[in-house]
Amino acid sequence: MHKLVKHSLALGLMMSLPTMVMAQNFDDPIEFAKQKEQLTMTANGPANKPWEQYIGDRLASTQRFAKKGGSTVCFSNAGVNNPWRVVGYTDMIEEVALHSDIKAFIHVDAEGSDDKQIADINDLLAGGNCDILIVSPNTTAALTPAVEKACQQLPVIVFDRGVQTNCPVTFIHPVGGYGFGIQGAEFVAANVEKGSNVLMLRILPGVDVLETRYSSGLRVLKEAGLNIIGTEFTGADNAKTKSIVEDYLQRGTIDAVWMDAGATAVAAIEAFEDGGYDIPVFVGEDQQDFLQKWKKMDITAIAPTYPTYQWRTAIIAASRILQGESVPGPEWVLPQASITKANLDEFINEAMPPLHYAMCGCEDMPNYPQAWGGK
Amino acid sequence: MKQKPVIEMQNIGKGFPGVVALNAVSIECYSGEIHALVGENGAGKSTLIKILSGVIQPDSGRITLDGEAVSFKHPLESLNAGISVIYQEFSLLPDRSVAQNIFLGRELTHRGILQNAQMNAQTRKILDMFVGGKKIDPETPLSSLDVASQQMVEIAKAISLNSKVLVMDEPTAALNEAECQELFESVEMLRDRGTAIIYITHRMREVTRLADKVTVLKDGEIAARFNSMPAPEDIVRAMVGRDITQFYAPFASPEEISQQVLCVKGGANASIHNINFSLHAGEILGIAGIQGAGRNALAMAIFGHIPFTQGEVTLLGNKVHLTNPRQAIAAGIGLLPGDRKSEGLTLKQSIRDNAMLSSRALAGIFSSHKANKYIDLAGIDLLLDKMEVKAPSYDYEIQNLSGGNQQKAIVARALSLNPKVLIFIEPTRGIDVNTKASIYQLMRDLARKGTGIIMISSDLPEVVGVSDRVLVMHEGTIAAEFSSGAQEADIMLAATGEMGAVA
Amino acid sequence: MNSLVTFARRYTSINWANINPVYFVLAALIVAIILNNPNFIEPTGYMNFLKRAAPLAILAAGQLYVIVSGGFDLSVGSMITLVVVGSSMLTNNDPAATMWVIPVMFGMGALVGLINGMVVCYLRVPSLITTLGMMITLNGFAFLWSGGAPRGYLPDTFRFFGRVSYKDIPLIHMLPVALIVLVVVGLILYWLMHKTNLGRMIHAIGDNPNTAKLAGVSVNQARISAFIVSSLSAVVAGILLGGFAGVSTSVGVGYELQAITAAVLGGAVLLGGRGSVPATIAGALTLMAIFTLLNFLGMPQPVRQIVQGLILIAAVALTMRRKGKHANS
Amino acid sequence: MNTISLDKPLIKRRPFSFEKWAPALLLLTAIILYVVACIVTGQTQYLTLDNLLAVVGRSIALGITAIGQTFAILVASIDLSVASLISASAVLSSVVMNGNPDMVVPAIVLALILGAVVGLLNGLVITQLKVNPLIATLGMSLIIQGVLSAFVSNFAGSVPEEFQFFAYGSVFGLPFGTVFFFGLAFLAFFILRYTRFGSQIYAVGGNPDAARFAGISTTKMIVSAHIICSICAVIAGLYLASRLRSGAPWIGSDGLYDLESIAVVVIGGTILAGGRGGIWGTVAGMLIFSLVDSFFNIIEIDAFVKQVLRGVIIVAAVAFYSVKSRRAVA
Repeated sequence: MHKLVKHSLALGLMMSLPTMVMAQNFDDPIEFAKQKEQLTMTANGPANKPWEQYIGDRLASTQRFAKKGGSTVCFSNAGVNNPWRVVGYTDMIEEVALHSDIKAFIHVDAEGSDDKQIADINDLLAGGNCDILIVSPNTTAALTPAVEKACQQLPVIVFDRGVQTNCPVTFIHPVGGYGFGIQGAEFVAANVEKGSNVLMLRILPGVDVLETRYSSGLRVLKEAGLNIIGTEFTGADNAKTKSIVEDYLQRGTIDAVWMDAGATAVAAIEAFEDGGYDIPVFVGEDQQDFLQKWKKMDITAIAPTYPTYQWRTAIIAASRILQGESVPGPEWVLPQASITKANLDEFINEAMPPLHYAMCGCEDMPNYPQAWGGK
Repeated sequence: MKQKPVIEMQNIGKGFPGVVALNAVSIECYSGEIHALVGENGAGKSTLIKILSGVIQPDSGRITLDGEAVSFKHPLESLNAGISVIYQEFSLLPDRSVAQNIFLGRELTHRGILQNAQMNAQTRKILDMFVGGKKIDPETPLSSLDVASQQMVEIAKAISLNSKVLVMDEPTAALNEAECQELFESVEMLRDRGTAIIYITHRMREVTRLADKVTVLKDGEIAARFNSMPAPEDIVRAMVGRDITQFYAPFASPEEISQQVLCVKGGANASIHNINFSLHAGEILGIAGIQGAGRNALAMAIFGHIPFTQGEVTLLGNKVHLTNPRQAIAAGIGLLPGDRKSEGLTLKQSIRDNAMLSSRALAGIFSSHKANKYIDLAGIDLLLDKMEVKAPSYDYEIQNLSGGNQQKAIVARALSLNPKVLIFIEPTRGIDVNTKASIYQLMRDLARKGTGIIMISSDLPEVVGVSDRVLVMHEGTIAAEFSSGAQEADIMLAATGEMGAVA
Repeated sequence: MNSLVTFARRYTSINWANINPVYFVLAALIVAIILNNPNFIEPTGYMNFLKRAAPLAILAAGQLYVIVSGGFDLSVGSMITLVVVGSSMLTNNDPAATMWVIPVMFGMGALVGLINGMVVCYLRVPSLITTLGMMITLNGFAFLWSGGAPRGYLPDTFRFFGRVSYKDIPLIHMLPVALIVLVVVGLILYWLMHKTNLGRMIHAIGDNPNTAKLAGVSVNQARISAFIVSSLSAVVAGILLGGFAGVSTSVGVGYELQAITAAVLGGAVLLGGRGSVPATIAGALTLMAIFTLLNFLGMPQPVRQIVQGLILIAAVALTMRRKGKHANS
Repeated sequence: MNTISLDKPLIKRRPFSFEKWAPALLLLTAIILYVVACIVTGQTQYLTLDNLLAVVGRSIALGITAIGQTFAILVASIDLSVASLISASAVLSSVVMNGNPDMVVPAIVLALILGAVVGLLNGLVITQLKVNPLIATLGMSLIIQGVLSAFVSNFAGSVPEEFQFFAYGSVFGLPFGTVFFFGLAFLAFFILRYTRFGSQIYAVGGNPDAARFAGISTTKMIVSAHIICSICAVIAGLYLASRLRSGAPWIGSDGLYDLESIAVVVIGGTILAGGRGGIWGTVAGMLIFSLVDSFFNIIEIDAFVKQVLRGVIIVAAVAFYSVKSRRAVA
């Protein structure tokens, strides 16, 4: 029951009234420009290990957190309620196994509820076992007080979504949503003629990392003089995605499909396939099913990524901090590469599950591919 | 001392579609007086009381309370005017305490806060007025009390309301002897406090014990008025006097009664004990008794709904142990429940669906609803035709039918399985006179064809008029047996436990 | 349709007031859709509509069994998720596996329905709570089984039912397999509900369980059967939805309430005793038609939600009014 | 004239009322489970007072909602609109406050008015249009959620520091939220136990006909119960706005407050048919939920297993009462 409400809610159009003050601005030209630049910057660190790389050169000193002997790393997780988080969490578990200095890893799962995550963090602090706390916040604003409270007791690492405080030792994230939006939209603009019809498919409104993808994507597409025939929310629902595309096909032609996330990309492609249409230019993501479909049908496509390897980085940072080594901070910006026709084959692995995120940086890990559900 | 009656109903008339329920009925009651209202089922007692309490409105006539004309549109208005009615189905809340029930809707408060202590104390005081009230704790939930105590709570409620008029509808129906005595004392106590009491009962003994005046209702009219206590026989004659011969079918001749179809030996469960009787093909066996005597429990035990826990049952020569109605039906027993609405009908379904319910239930679940090994749609239509069920179509929802036609559909349901034993519980309750006669005829016809019939009825004339043999139950067991032609008065005496078993 | 036939038999002339209003509403909506989007008249238009509505229509027809028996089944949405995720785990993209995976799914559905029914009948837990618990449990189980993300693909043999349309058919041009499934399952559910004893027993226990028991109906058997039918219909809906759009862990969410809404639109009486399979299917089509129309009108999602809320209340309020009139006449 | 309803055997209740003590027994089981888990895993630090308070504090919003839901269920109704209303209340208050301490009171007043209106509408649709409460409140939920998402799609507005006292402040060394919750529970208990209004709530749920005969307006009571239920949901929304510093349109539905509040009430021994139950059972139900959650965290159970178990626990807890009852179920 909650899901109906949640998902229909998720699909609700954003019609923020001018009088209403949004907690965050999702169309920030400064941030847009910054991320656009970061996409082209060369990252520091080992090139074959992007999860250890960082853009920029600010480091945070961590000597005061140095600890002798085995440590206990605690992790408050917003949830493992989507495939991206499942792959990331697996990355994390496997990374923990590589660190002999981490003697215990305590994981609490908030199942997608802010309220619960606040309680979870309180529980972890009260338990007193943690040497360091990793937080992957469910939402930015809501978790800020809890993170602030935690900062007073122990070193904190935040990754994926941020918080509105600078107290964590570092905030790990890839370039970001603007970058993601730019990568896809620029590809579309380069591959269709001016005035072509573009359908924009979004998962749901309100999530910051998705809102920024959309705002930057829209900006780039409009600047390229393309015709946006519609923007629809799919709720990450395959059936709904396919229906939406079928409806648009009934009414006119589609020259390109831009998506803010690729989980339902294959369903969108199938709408063209089943209706007997040519597959247009596609922006997907690094899910295996999309990559394989792309190759099989030889689509003109690109897969921007929001790399799951950042989950590894969080553990690496925790380990370094507890050993007193400095880490990039207060922000650790990871590189965010796209998958293109040129490097597509490197990422395809048919042994992996459909919604495995190819940019997992996990291929060299000991339990690959079984731990990720591969064969 | 008694110049004006507290309550006076004059020339009350009330008709329902096709029936005159009340015709120019007058009754009055003075302060400090118990006025007994007696009559058979369907005589119009309950209609009269419903009019008095404002549940329904009369077509004609007037009601005066303390000399002023009143007209109640809602039970609440009569309650506020000082008239309390204690119905057989209590209007109490099982999960609330005694005190909470007594003060329901007019709780004592002080600055908005419930005065629980005060209410409990007042309840205590009221309950202490009765011999039987002393053992009741005002704070216990009602559901933990026995029926007699619940009855007491109803009376206490009336007292706490300071009602000028109290109407009691067969208050002893579910009480045992000792409890009855306590109740009588309570009622007398109330009378002595100046309450005008209208007391409805079947039982002559209660009338003679309590009443100052007696009104006998019959077929919606006053059959007799006694301003002083008459001989019980006079009351009974006024109640019963009617031409019975045309109404009931003739009894079975000895040849028509053949082999035994059902025999219960030493049957018992939580509500009944020491049940021994047999039923023969071709006979109608009436079971009489007052409420709570175990008649219904006996029917439900035979039918397997609340099974016997002891004793043995022989059906058609075979020992059986029936633990649910389904088995009983399959074994050849049919039942007409006493409460049509809550036990007999599926109101939103069609007449056919209701009539075919049992035959379908016993047939395979995937087989067609149109026909099964017992009967098919044509067959059920024929059966319904034969019983003269009046409806625009048998696809009609049964809730739109009259009680008599509904009852016929339920009879058809039982008959469709050709039962060897048929149990009728209150077969004519709430049914008009003409339909009654046809149901009696139907029962006799069935018996002639070799069915053994048990009829449980609270309607004594019916028991006497229909049964070839009468068993009388009292306090959970069979107290007496009569052959056809028994006197109602004798049966009544046996039912109230005032007569030893008579062969 | 059934009511039409019976009424025709009952009265020589059709009594318009007695035809379930859902059919008029559906017809009006379809006219409105066509006016807004003439393409709808093309086979691809209405056939795609029917293809998409098929899972909900089947699910609602199954849900109707539980509603008529006097309960609710909130677990069907999670059941769909479990079927899709479970099938992808078991088939693992092996086309031959479909042959045995589908029966396994039906077995699982029957088991879930059996458990729902037995908990309600024997532990006497209200169906609302029982199926709520089952909804949470099945959802957890689907995630547990897959580890949170789909682990395999559904082979084309499995997806055949929900995805494929037969093309180049005279007159109608195309015929989705899902529509064939809808017709077949719809007929089976119609037959079972309106032409067999089981259907009558389910009506009887929803109408008055006391009467039913005293009339010899095995109440528990009928009630458990209703839950099993509902779960099995969820399996069919799951197969169609998985076939239509492929694996995901969010497939099926919210379907339980849409199914109940569809049944209510079709005039089913909550808490039991009355309901029609054809009218429920019409109710499901009506719900989908409303969504489609709002889409064509460019109404944003919030409006859709508000409209859904309003029609839900209005449908029940109208049913109550009609019932009230009946009782008075 | 006669009825056979009294002819059935009477089940006399024992002095020890199982149903009365069942919530306490369930709570005790949950406590034992929690304590044993702490001891077995050697994490006895979870048994300190602070920690136990934290356990209680886990589900304050759920508890507040459930208190309101108790009123709705006691009158034999139910309210599925609480989750959307929680979101609406959180968003409304946070937007109105918008970080300005002067707007705290107007925001609270506005939110409470919203609650009263929603409750009134729910009650009127149920009593006047005779719509099944489940459908009426589900429809209302969709409408609220639709209106809400027409205006906002993310966290909107913010609450000032002062208002965060609700969730983060403390009085007498105890968290204010917890104190407030028990205060509210006590108030609700008081209303149900010691006022005429409370008495009549039970009467309407237990036997509407008897209530009507006693001159109680069932319409008024059902509407009132729904207003109380909605106002509690609004308070829960205010609490969440305070705790999350802002309101978002998904916090109510994400927190599953509609179905979980019903589950809490039912586990607390209030029966869905109405007329029986009480607030302390609901408080016990809420504590059971908190303890089970904490228990899962302590034994570090997998999130998906947790979900499976939660479903089973809800059904098992309700079965604990219902298996003995002879009431008809469906």
